[in-house]
Amino acid sequence: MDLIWLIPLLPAFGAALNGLVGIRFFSKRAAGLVACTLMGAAFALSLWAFWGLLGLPAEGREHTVRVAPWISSLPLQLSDGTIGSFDIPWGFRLDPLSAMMILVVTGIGFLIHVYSVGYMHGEPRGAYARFFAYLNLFVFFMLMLVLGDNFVVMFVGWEGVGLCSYLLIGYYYTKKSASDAGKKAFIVNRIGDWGFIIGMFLIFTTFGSLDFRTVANAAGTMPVETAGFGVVSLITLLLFVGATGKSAQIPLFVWLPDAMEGPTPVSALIHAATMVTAGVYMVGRNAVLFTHAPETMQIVAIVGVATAFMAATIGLVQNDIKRVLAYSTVSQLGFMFLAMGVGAFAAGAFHLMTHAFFKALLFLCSGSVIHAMGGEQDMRRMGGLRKYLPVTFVTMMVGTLAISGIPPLSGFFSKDEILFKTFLSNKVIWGFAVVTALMTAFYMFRLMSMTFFGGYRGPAWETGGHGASSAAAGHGKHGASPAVAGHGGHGASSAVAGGGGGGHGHAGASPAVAGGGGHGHDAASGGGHGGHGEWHGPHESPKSMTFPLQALAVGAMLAGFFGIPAALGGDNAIEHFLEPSFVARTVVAEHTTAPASAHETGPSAKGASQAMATPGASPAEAAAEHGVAGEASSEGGATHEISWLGEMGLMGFSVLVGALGIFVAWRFYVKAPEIAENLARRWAGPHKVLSNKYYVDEIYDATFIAGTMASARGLWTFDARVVDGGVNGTGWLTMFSAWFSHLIDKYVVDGMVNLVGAVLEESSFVLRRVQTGLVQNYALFMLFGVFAFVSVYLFMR
Amino acid sequence: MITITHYMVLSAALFTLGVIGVMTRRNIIIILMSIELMLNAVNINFIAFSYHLQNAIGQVFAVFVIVVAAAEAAVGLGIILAFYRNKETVNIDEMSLMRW
Amino acid sequence: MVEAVAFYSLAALILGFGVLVVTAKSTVHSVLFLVADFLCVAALYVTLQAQFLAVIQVMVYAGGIVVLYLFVVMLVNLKRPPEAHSDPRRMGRLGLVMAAAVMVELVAIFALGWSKPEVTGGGGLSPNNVEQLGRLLYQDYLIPFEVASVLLLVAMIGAIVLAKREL
Amino acid sequence: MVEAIILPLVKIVIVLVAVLVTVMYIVLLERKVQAWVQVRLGPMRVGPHGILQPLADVLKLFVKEDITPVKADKWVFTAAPIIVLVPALIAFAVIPFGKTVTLFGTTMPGYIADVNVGLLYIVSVAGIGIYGIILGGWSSNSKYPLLASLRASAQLISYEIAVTMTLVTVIMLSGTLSMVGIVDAQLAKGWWFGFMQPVAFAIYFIGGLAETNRAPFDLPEAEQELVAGFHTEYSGMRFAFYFLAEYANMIVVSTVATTLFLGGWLAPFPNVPALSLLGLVPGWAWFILKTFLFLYVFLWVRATLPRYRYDQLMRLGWKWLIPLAILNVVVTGLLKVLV
Repeated sequence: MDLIWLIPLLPAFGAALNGLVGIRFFSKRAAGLVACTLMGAAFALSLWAFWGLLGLPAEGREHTVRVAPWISSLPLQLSDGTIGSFDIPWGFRLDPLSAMMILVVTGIGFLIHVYSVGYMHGEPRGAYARFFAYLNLFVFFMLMLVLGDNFVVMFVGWEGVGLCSYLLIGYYYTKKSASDAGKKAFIVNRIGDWGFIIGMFLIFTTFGSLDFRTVANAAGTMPVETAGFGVVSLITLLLFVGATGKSAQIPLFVWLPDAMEGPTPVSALIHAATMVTAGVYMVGRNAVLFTHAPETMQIVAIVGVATAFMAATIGLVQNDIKRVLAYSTVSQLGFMFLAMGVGAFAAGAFHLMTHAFFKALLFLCSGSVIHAMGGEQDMRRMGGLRKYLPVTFVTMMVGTLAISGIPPLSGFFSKDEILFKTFLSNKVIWGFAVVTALMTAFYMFRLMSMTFFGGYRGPAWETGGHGASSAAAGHGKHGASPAVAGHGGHGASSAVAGGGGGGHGHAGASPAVAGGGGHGHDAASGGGHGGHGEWHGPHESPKSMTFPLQALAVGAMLAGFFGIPAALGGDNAIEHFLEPSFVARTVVAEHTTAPASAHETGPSAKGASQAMATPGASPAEAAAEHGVAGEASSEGGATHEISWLGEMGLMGFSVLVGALGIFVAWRFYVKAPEIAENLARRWAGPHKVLSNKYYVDEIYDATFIAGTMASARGLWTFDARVVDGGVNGTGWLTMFSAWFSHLIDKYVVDGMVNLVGAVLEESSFVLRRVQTGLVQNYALFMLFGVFAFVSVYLFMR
Repeated sequence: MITITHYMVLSAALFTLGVIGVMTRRNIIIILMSIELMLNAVNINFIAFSYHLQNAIGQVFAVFVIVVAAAEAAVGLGIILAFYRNKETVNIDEMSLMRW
Repeated sequence: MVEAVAFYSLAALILGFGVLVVTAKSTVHSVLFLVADFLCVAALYVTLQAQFLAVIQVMVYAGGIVVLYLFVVMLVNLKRPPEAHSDPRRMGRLGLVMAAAVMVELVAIFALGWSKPEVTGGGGLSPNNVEQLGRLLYQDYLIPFEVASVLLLVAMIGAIVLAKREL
Repeated sequence: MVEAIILPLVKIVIVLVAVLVTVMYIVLLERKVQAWVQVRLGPMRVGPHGILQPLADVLKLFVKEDITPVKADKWVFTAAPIIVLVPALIAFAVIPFGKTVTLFGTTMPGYIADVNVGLLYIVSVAGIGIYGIILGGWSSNSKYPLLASLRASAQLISYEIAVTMTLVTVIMLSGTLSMVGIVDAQLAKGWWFGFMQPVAFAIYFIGGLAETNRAPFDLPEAEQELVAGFHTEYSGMRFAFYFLAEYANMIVVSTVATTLFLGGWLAPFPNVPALSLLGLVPGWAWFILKTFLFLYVFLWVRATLPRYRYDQLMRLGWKWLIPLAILNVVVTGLLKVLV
């Protein structure tokens, strides 16, 4: 476990290799190989570290490695007047939370790297290496972020991932929209980072340290700010601002949808699985602080649910497959923050993990679809792909079910946990959350059905003779014929390639074509989609892409079982595992079990007791209770205000909701597509608003950006008029004085110089006779001198 | 009995020879050699005194004089070569480019 | 007795060769005489208990510097006699006279007696004084020694710069 | 009186004769060695196995006509060979040939003179030898000799620096300039300086080859380029002088090397009791043995190595040997200070 510092370094090395050498010299194969191997190594290493961590006693699961000092002890004054030492080491800490995170980052990262090898193969060599360099660099920073044992190291990662997301969103920098999106993401993040930085300053001045553990312990001894809005609340609020920036919460969520301009693996890795969850991770990392600031918790919860709801509503009507996923990401993040807000940190983190799995899966599947459609992203031009992309279809279905919260897939457990905790803390928020869940299920299945079910609505592709016409005829009609046409086309094309006649094309309908189809498909996937040049119609993706899909699908199915809630007879394993990361502790070794620790450390016990004392406690206290008191959740539902039955009921209800959403979506988009259009027509107004994403971008343009522009123009005018005026004035002054001094120079100084010159000239006219230019004559004069001296000596002897 | 004076007279004579060489010859190489003669005269003085004062410091300075002589010869001959390359002569009377 | 013989003979040789150096027609001959002169001077040093200096004299002067002169003499193979043209404004004669005058004055000083410096001990001059010399050079006169080495370095570079046709 | 005048004179005579005879037979030896290396027999006619060949050569040189070119500078032309030969011979004055022994009640030192600056004396005397070469080349007023003499002298001066540097290291080790002192120092240290200063030894050997214009550095006599080097115009006795001087110089280099690096007259490992019976062999025998070892290597090298090109020669001298030698001095100094 002392080697954890190596985990970030491996990808960093890969990035250096690809970025410095690779862009110039590596073949695609080499570049991909380097990136993937190093990621694999990092993954293996993190697994090993994780294993080591499990080896430790439950409460001792925390291991800090100080690689080197970075900023060594600057004396700085603290808020209480004492002088603290600002001392930042390059420290890495492995504890349950970060362990989970590194597993997610490296594991999913590894799969996505593999996926990218196939997905990006169309890129030119240099760009290919560049892509992998960026990707590795991102992973490096992400690992710094999660492993850092103090705010500053975390912040390094924090900024780094921002940078990488900028680079990767703008990966197709020749595309204006892409580079704009990159800038947007970067700038919006800046706002969040501002909050984060201020928060850091405040933390240091308050606690005199930036080490997470120290801060947490220090905060643990402070009273819970139930009454007033104290310094801790302020800190947490600022940190939360940072989180909203990184994790795309209201009001800073606008960048994430645009971020979909980047390559799909990037969207999967950065904008679904890892980076955007950094905010959540950060909140969880400072759970103790947050639990001591109920008001902030409240805000977090509300913002979270609002974001979830809003994003979901927008997701309902989007047509770009990736944008739908983007908005669903935003809304899932909203769920996580909701969890954080109601104090269910473990649940939030749990959802983070499961979400990482199924959302990455979904994105990669969408990538596969886009790949298959030759770059087409609009769902209205897809449909019926089920036949062409069997693997993608199945895996994506798994992902969709997972996100819709259908048991026993992973999404169910995590989301249900969140809903449950929310229900305990605040019914209203719970209501919104449930509706959001419903909508989630709905739009996800809308996506599925528009993509995979129904008839093929996509563009025609070049085929052999008869196949083409039938394909053209088949469009828009029932879904079978285009499929056949497609097969015919495939067969024909391959046949043409093989030198056969159009016969295959004719036989398109006959079952024998399956071979032809497969044949053609091979041809297509082999030479055909090199660089998406000519497009042979939808086709399944190469192995390197489908393998990650399957792997992630398995993950999405099983990830849930880490956290089977007590109600279902499981012990909430992940929650126990993560608990130590969220509570304040003085010394690890001193106590053995979670409840004990909870009782000893003052504030947590206090929070708990309050919760016990007053039933129907305020959400804040409830939050405090759930956040801190380890025993509450560890003893299963028993101590909650509601019974086992109630919990089961809630569970069933949420499942029901999910199912309902699915059914509706199926009804609308598979059974009778016209319904959807009718609805859209009837509710034209809201539909417009939604499909324009509540005009948020426009509002921002109108207010902030326009405002900035205006102020800039004003400043420019000031500069042009006042500052330049002053400069010019001085210029004139200088010129005048120069002219004056020039007069003096000309007549006084030069006069003297000329005088001297004249005198010298006259005198030298006489004296130069001496200057014969004969060395020996000069020597002779010296000799005269010698003679003089010697004679002086002679007579004065 | 040889006294210090003998040596001084010797060195004075040698020095004068050098001076005469410098004064009368026009071949610059020979002039340089005459300068070497003078330096040797100086050295003779140093050594003689170090012997008669029973003090080694004189020899030390003789060493320095030799060093200076070496440097002077190197640079001087370098100049002569450069000059010869330009004017095909070593006659000092033709090295009067700097007169009026 | 022996000392006197040695001195007078050596002095005669030194001065004789000196005259030849100054008067020799051919430059090469004059160089040869210069070498001879130096050898005699070295011999004189030996009589003055300065063996080290004597050897140095032979090594540096005879073995080094004068070889340099010889090289230069051979490098400048002259088309016409070196001292053909003589500038009318040269006052060679006057120089001769002045030199003689100075000589006379000096001899006069020696003859009329002069304030001899009294012997300042300096620990005496051991007959085998190489170590003594070395100690003086490297302890009391270390700085001048280093300066001298720097001077040599500079001279070397200067000579190269001057003599090299194109740099 | 005896010890002051007679003894030195006797020794001088002995040494001179020995050197001259050695020279004569070195020539024969050289021809023989080369013949053997090239699987020939070498001179066989004059006397058994050509033993008397040298005498024949000498006779030839004596009776040959002694030509002086018309346009040559007579005096210098005549003086040059002498100027070469004399230093080569007087260098032997300070070389210790053996232990100081006592014969007939008179102590008989194994050297002609023990000057306290013996080493420098040799160096400076060798320096004088250059004049002979330059002047010989110049005075014969012919282009090949001139070129050769310039080459030779340049070569000599270049390599003299490196060689002198190596001598400096030896001086640093022994702490004296006297040849006898150096040998005694080796006896005291128990190590020949050849073992303590392998680098210096190597450099000295190479420099020695170059200074004596031996192969592979025999450019001044490169027949292919300039007829026979600086003594092209010489013949008869004067040529014999050059010839003599060259070989005498070889011997000087060898003897000096023996004295400095191979412990002069010392038996090998004098301080190893096991080898003490080597001490029974008289010192001068060891000395001669070592010297001839050296001379043999000279001949061997000539028979083995091809000739250098001139620029290669200069590069070797200035860019390799001199820096190496200086480095060696520095290292030796450091070791002396540290160890």
